[in-house]
Amino acid sequence: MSAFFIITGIVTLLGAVFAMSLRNLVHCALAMAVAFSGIAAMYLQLDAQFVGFAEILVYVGAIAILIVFAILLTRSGEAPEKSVLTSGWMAGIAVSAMVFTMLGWAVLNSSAIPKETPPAPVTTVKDVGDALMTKFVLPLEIIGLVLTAAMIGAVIIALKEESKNKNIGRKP
Amino acid sequence: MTALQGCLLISALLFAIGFAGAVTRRHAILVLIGIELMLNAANLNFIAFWRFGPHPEVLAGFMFVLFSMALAGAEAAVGLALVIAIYRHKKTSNLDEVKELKG
Amino acid sequence: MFDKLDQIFVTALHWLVSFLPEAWRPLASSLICIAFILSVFPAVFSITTIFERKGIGRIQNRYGPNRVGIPFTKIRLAGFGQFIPDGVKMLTKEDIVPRAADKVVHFLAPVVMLIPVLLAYAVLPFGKNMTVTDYDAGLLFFFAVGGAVELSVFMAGWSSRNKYSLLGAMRAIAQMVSYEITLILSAVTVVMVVGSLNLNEIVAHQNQYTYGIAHWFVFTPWGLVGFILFFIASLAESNRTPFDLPEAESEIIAGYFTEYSGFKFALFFLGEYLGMFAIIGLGITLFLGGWSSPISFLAWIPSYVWFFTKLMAIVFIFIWIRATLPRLRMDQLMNFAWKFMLPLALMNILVVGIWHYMAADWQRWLVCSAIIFGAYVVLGRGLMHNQKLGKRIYRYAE
Amino acid sequence: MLGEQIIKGLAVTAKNFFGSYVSKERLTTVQYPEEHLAQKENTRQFPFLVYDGDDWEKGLRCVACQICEKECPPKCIYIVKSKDKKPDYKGQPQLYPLTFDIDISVCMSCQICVEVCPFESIKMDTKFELSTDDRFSGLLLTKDKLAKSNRYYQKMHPQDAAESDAVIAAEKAKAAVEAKAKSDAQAKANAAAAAATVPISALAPTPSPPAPAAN
Repeated sequence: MSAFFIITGIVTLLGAVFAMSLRNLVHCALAMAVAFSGIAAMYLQLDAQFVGFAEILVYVGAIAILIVFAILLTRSGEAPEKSVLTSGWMAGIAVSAMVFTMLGWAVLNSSAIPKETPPAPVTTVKDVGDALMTKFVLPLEIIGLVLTAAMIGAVIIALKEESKNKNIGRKP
Repeated sequence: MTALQGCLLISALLFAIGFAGAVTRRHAILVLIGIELMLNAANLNFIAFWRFGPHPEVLAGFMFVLFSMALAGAEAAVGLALVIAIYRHKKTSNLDEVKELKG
Repeated sequence: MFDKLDQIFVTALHWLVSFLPEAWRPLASSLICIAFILSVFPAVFSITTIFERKGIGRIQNRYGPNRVGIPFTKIRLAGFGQFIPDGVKMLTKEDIVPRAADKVVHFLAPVVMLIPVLLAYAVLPFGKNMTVTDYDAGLLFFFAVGGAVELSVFMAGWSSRNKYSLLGAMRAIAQMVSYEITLILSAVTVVMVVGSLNLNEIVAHQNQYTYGIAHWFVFTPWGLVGFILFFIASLAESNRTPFDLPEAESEIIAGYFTEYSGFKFALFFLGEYLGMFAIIGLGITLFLGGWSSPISFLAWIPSYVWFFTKLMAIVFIFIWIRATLPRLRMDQLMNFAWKFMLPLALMNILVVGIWHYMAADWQRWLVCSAIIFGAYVVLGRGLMHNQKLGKRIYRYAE
Repeated sequence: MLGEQIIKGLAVTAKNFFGSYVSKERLTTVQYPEEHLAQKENTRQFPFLVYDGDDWEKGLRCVACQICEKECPPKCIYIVKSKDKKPDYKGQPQLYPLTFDIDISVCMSCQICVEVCPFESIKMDTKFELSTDDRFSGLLLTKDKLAKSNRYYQKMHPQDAAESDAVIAAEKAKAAVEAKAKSDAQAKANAAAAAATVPISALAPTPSPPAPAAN
């Protein structure tokens, strides 16, 4: 539990708490980006270098911008006047607190968790590449398919409908 | 309180925060951010167990996180496209008012 | 003797660090490297601003700054002291924050812009074993950090609550996103040949010589196309002409940093140039052999000298292009990115695949260059088909 | 083929860039404080008072007739007449201005004062570097600052100076002729008067025809 580990943990949790509690939506998105970079720092500490960089590239680089664009497109950049939480918010908080206490109890005194920390595994990009191409080649292809389908689906859903009066003033 | 338990606690707390946000917040995009946080908490668990697990050279947890990240990206894209489409129809992104199934 | 000159910085670093006790050594060495980067590249930035103004001046038949040499003295130095008064002016200008602006985000935007750009320097090999941190997935780190700059562009544009800056920010993000894909795909070709994401390995792979000529990737057909794609994408990534639509003075004043002045504007200005140097540094490492010398018998020149001469050469080409090409319209810019650069980058990857599996002789050269040249011509014609400017059709007038 | 025009354009700018180092006439900028652009012949900035000879007090042509003060559209000329008179270039005693101020921060160099001045005494100067750190008295030129010699005027505006000198020379000649005519008439009158006194004394001895009428 090195000092750096605790710092990144606190940064991530603070980022997550602010992402969920701030009134202005754009601030939430930026706090979320801070939380994601905190998580990326934790990955680097757990010697998962490739995943850490991929996390920055995918989440902080792409998804944060995507969410921010969505916020602008739905014109919710300004903080709403009325209350920000849904009606039954007390129940939600209670359930999540219960989930956390249960998980925490399980983590703290379960015997199945290995106590000693093994040496840091040296995973080079070549090992990741070989694993991807040999053992995990099927999931790789399926992920490619899923991504293309998602992209096309997203474009079709968000496409602006054909405006009826498309050809105003065009010479017949 | 080993490093692994520290990681697991943090990811559990992260999951709880994401869940609380997704459940209580009114705005559709905030729910999506909550879901993203929950996904990330799960990924953190995978990497923690991969790192402190018995034989990390198997790279199973590692790969799982890579694929879950790609999937989270796709999910975020489709989710936000839905939110934009709903906003364009109903001129609101407040989840309480989006109740009708028709239209 | 030359090898000692080549390793002078590395030995100096080790000598400096040797004074500290063992525990503090790694921290001290990284701090010294950070100090090195933070002093060298802003200096290169200030010199480049003068080269830029003088170069563009000379191209437009005028002198460019030739007054300020060493401040408070009469020595002119042909204007090469201009960056000192510019710097002082930039830092002492009043820092106006619009009342409606979102103070916190407005303040954080330049900081969030500088952090990723400076992080990107951690991976670039400036000379023989002169890399700050030798990551195994160095290239991925560079692109991951490069991606974070768009967030700061949005923060700047949105927080100044000004239509022009938001419009500029949107344009900048759209442009950066679409050109980043070409950037990454053209870098993928190099990774396919070298087989590793480690930038030092990429440079070592290019550091061999046959008949005196270095094995730079730019001398292979796919490497040349990859370099040109990378070059154009880096022009767009650093918002330089002809892709400087986001801060097009004529249309939207200064784009996303309209509401910035004084020190924060200087940070943006510095961030933009440092981003440009980082991208050019990566281009040099991937295609122009990083710090290796082009000809074997010139290899005695220290490696960092090679790196910085290549860097300045490409910066001159950037300035030259800035003085020549007009600005692209937004739709032309997007068309060019998605309809020409992306398909050509994908074709380039196909060609590298063929290059990898064919025997290393002249047929390989012929086939690869034929395919990639054919793709270039077909895609080029696809882009130029609407060049015919027919008679204008009026919507209402007869 | 895509990209040919770009290469042509780059070639043009490259030729321009290296050309500017090789052939000097490409760069037409004038390094202002050191080099000055030659001024046109009829440049006009702010008026000044012309004086003949060496001492500007006496040689000042201006007779304080205040026509220019009245004509000046922005009213930037202020003249106070003197009580006594001093002879001007025609030898005729004329008034002279005690104070003659021009506020050049108001003056719009329209040259109307030069056109209306009957005595060729105010002309337009070509100096424009008149910036001072004092906005009020610094830009109010008094008589001593305004007065400049005719030689300076001939150097600055050779052609106009020649015309104005010709006008003055003509007037001087006319004045000289008048003076001569007057002096002849004077001499004749004196002679006549002298003659008139002489015949009275000479009247007694011989009755002569009456003296010619003194005209």
